Amino acid sequence: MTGLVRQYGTLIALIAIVVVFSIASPGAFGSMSNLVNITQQMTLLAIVAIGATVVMAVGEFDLSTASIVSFGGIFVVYLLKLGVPAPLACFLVLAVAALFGAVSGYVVSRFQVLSFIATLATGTIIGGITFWVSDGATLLGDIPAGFRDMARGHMLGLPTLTWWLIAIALVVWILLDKLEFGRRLYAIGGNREAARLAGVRIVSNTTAAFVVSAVLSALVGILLTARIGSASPTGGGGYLLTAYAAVFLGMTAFREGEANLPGTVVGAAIIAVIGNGLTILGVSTFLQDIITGTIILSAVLVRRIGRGAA
Amino acid sequence: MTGLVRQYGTLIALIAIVVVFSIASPGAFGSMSNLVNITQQMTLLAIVAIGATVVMAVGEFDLSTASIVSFGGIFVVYLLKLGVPAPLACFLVLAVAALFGAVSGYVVSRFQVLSFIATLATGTIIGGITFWVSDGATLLGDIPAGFRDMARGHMLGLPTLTWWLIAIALVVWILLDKLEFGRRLYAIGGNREAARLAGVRIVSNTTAAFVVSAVLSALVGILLTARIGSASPTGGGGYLLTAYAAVFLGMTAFREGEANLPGTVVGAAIIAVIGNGLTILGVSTFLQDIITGTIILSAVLVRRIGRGAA
Amino acid sequence: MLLEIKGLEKRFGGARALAGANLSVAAGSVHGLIGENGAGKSTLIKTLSGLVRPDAGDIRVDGAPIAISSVREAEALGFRFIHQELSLVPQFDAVENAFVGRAYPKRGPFIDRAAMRRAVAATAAAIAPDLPLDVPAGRLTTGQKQLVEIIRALMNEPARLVVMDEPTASLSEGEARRLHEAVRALAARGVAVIYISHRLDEVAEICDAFTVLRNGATAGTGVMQGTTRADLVRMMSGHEEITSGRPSVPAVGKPVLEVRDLPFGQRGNTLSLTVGEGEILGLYGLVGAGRSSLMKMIWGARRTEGGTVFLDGHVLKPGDIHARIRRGGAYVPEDRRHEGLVTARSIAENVAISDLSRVRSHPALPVTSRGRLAARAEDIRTQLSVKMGSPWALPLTLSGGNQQKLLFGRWFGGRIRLLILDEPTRGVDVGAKAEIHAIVRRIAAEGAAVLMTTSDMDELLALSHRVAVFANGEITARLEGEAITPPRIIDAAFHHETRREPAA
Amino acid sequence: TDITILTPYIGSVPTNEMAQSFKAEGEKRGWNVTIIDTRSDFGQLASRMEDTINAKASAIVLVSTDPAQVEDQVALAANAGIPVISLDGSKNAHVAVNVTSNNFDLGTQLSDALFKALGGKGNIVKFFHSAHPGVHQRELALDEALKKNPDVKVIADHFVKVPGPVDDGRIAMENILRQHGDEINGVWAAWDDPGVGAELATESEKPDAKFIIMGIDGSEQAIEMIKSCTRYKATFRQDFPKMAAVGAEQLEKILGGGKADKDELFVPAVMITPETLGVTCP
Ligand SMILES: Nc1ncnc2c1ncn2[C@@H]1O[C@H](COP(=O)(O)OP(=O)(O)OP(=O)(O)O)[C@@H](O)[C@H]1O
Ligand SMILES: Nc1ncnc2c1ncn2[C@@H]1O[C@H](COP(=O)(O)OP(=O)(O)OP(=O)(O)O)[C@@H](O)[C@H]1O
Ligand SMILES: [Mg+2]
Ligand SMILES: [Mg+2]
Repeated sequence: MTGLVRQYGTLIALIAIVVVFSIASPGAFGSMSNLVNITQQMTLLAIVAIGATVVMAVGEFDLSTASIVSFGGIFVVYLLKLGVPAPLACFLVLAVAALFGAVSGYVVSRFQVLSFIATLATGTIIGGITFWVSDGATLLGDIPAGFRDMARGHMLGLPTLTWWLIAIALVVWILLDKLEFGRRLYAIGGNREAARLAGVRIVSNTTAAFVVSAVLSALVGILLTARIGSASPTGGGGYLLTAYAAVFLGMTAFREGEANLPGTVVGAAIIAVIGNGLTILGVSTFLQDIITGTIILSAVLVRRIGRGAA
Repeated sequence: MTGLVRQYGTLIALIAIVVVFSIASPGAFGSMSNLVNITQQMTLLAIVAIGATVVMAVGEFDLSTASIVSFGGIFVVYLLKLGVPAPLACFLVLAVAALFGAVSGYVVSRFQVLSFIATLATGTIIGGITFWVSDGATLLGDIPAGFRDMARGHMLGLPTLTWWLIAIALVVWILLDKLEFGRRLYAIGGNREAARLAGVRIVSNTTAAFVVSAVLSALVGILLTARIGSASPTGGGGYLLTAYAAVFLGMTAFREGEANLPGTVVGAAIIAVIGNGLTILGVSTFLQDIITGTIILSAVLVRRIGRGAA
Repeated sequence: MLLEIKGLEKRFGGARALAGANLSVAAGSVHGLIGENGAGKSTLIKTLSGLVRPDAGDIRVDGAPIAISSVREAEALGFRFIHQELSLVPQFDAVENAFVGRAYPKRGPFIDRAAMRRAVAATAAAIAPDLPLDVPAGRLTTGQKQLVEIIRALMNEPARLVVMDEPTASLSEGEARRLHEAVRALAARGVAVIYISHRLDEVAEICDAFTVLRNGATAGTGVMQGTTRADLVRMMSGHEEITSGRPSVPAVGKPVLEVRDLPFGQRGNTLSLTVGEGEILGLYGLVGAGRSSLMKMIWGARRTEGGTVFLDGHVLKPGDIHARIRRGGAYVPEDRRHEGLVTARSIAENVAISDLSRVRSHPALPVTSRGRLAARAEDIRTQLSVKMGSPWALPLTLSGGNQQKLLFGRWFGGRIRLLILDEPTRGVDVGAKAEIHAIVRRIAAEGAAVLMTTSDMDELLALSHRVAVFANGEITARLEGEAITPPRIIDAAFHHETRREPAA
Repeated sequence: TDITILTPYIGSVPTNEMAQSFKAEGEKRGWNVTIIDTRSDFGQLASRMEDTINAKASAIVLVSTDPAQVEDQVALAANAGIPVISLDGSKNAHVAVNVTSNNFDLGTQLSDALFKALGGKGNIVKFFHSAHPGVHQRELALDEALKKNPDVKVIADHFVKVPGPVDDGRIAMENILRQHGDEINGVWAAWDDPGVGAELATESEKPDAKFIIMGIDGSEQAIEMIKSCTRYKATFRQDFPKMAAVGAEQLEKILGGGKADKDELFVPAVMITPETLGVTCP
């Protein structure tokens, strides 16, 4: 029993949270349609967090993530307003984001600058570019319905956004757990020097990880815009800490100390479920914060049950 | 020459930035009164960053820092409004903050929870408490002039705030570099296992580091309130990333890879000087971001001149 | 008796680390504690330092039973430890490392750095006069780190018991000799010393008594006098020692590795060397002489300011480790914890990481197959007789010698043209050492050039066809055939004007 | 003439519109106008204000900020002879003039209009953000109005998180709909962003829901929704260009050596409904 709690503590925490909320509000929270809806609400956060997972697999941070989300939203609307067709606009946004990611990754790995400060700097630059493109204003209007459908409606009974999450989680899971690329990333993250001496190319692999993260962040910017029909130059600001919270929750969930895809998805789900459940129960914002913090703390502490002291 | 650049790169960067701004705007930027004023402007950021330095010395993060700044500001106004005398109010705020810090530090060190997620959780809880105390609103009015003088006016030719910075930097410098306590913190941060094998008490020392950080953050909340005469429940939000940016800049400044007090002060000064100089030159916000990011990136890269590849 | 341990038992999950270990140590004696890798030596020591709490058994100090529950308690009893895994704070220099967890000399409330330095320098003068005291530990060589640990344990207040867990694993003759003198001096002052080592000759030389552990239990104990090396080996392993003897001189083939005019050392000299097919070139030198640096330069892991390295006639680009691997290069680093193993990943992944294309599920797809990963690990297990559980276990659950074999296993399966070995048997027991030697010989016999560094004189003599001796970044002797004798090697190792103390 | 616009909230639609309009007005007059934003950070706002004073700007324009939140720096500017005007702020001893739509009035207008449309009784959902003093005033006005209309009840409320208010409002509304779906009669949005989010949530989660949504700001997206006969029935558009124009006019007078007309000038808000937009909804 304690073994089980240790191994899957955070997953158990998620299930426990769902059960408690379902009992507290069987009709509203526990309904199938709400549970499905939570998967939609968690999608954007989860995708940013999945990007962060890839970067954390190589043992780095990417703080430019939030800026790139904002950039993605603003730039796609900017291009759409210029009359660029939606698919091309999306492609261009992702391409520029890939470039941003490549710069961050190269600086971090080639010159061994601490990723925390390097990506804070690149993030600030990207934020400036975003403000410049948008003139600091929220951009809206002229967004074709076809574009907006990317994040609206349902397919085969599930919300379109949920499909995005499923697809991306699957792709990145293959990337990290099945492909050689993933093994290399984890080797670098586990022991950079050992990986290097064993012939793993540090610069190109680290750079690639940052590119993946940047592209996913920009995609979230695009999807967010499609979802809400407008783009704000600070729209991504809320994702940074929450996304990393999801990754760190996930690190305690499965493989101890290693960012991993299933864990991140569980982490994002915990955050989404808490927000959803507490709002449905009509808990006031102040109390929501206190409860959220307490639940997260308990979720990471549960693994420590029966563990030795420091 | 390259040796010098490597050793003091970031300090040289600071000097270079000051020189460039002084040439660009000799009257306004370069004036003694402006340079003195920068020391005042950097104070709050620097004190938060100094707290972060202490926590990073033990190799941890404290993300509750921003919440504690907000809490400090709100709680002191709340107490003042209740008619509590200013000195007692300040003491109570710092005492409660110390308690918050102790909880974070204990959870992190005793249960070996990743500090990133643990302090994100405690920070969220503290944020909730702050909202609850303030009812979510900005608090202003009824702040006694005596209290406000803590952060206003001059003493012996320097702004009062600057004296705060000098005093705290001195105290923490002694703490980290002259006392046994500091050696223990760095030992834990440098190699936790080695420190444990050598009999250093991990839990109590780590907890103490978090307490110092929390108290300094709350002090900043108080000083910020005294400086601007109001307190907002989200008033500390801006300090988190910037403070860590200062610490990380400082880590590249002096002792490689180690958070250190002089470095943090230089880091905070760089950030403050850039903000001040660009505003005086009338550079718009968008461009400011781009320039700020570029300068920070250059400041950390300058140390890498002539260094080996990855 | 100063220390008496009886019937000590300890389990880690399913693994039995100690199963009734006994040990008695008298004041003023040097007590050798020996046993194969995984016998439980370090675990026994950790029960004394309060890091491990035994499940059963009792520990008596001066006849009184005692429970040690923390490092501080152990220190208060006058116990000092040099643990097997180097544990220094990387940013701290030798002086600061020596004082971690200790009482600092103070001036008023402030720590007194000058006094700290004086205290350390006094101890260092006897043990390691050449050790730089102001370089952060992170930049020291493995051997230098080891010296810092030793200084830390010997420094300052009077100890009653000093425990040394493989203090000489990466020290060469000169340093080891100074340590031996220090150990004798301690014993003469009435201090008890527990000395753990896999270098049995060393144990025979300096210990008064010994205890042998086998599978967690005491398999024998006695006085050193009259006990032979063969006796010790029999007690440790249950069978006779397999001696490897001197190498036969190979038919040296065409040159495989050629290093030309590589700038080396502080004084601007350059270095050239050649290793041919089937040849083993051994490098010897004192701690910090620059052997590891040279190997890293050849491997492309450290910057060079010029010079050329050829492998089978092809110029190797500096920094391109991948290209060396493609051309049949292989490298076993010195520090398996920090440079060798990715400790957070499974054994299977650790042995596959240098060439993942070998474990593809389909040759054309960059998809790693779990089945093939496991198969490769199993293959290596049988080829190298690695004692391990599942291929998916983490490498740190293995004992030191088996971890070391994994690093060899990494290169198996491909054609090895150049094998670079930096301390290939550090911390490895005699049995496993012989196995590793056999592996190295086999690889050489298959036509690879082997470049090896070792601090262990016996190993150097056992394996090398030729020997190059380093002193302060220069080759001071190149020896071949009959000329390879310990006196000549040691003489060359100390042959340098900047060395303050000639060989004793 | 160097004019500096200072604000902590440039990312918000109205603030941005005001700042940009003022910039345009200023440039018409040949002023050199710089916009400085401090990302919701008042400590930094104080610093940037000091810098501007040090740089001897000709005037300072505070947008969407209560000057009391940077009291000392405003006084510092006044002492340095640099005039400060405030747009969408509050009046203050050291501020020459505050040009605004009274936030409390806006809140009252919004509450009255919403309650009237509900026939004086019903259940409403409230979206608020009390950390912003102006927005907080609207909330206080709602509290007043609720006192006068005991039959209107707030059955759910949500503190909107910034940045990202639209999506935050949307997610909150999706969740509120689960619990209170059939009981909701109206949505009171302290500004348009969360109102837009609420409408988006309802469109996808409960397209047949009949309640109405009202907000403040007249953001483009809200107006678009009003025009397309959604649940969004009204927004109160503060006339930001007008505020900026009045502000610029007053500043011109002051810079010319004169004085502002009054210490506070109100620019009335305009109610935008389907009717004012010329559409008739079924
Ligand atoms: N923390 C631990 N968790 C699980 N197993 C352990 C742990 N520490 C030691 N062991 C196991 O206990 C046994 C004894 O290990 P120990 O380190 O004491 O051996 P040793 O005699 O010091 O070997 P070596 O000569 O290789 O250093 C080994 O099988 C080892 O795998
Ligand atoms: N990472 C490093 N940075 C700076 N100096 C280093 C570094 N590694 C080694 N050195 C220095 O270079 C010199 C040679 O080191 P090297 O590791 O090659 O010695 P070695 O002969 O292998 O010694 P050992 O037997 O202790 O392993 C030493 O004086 C050491 O202090
Ligand atoms: Mg051992
Ligand atoms: Mg070496």
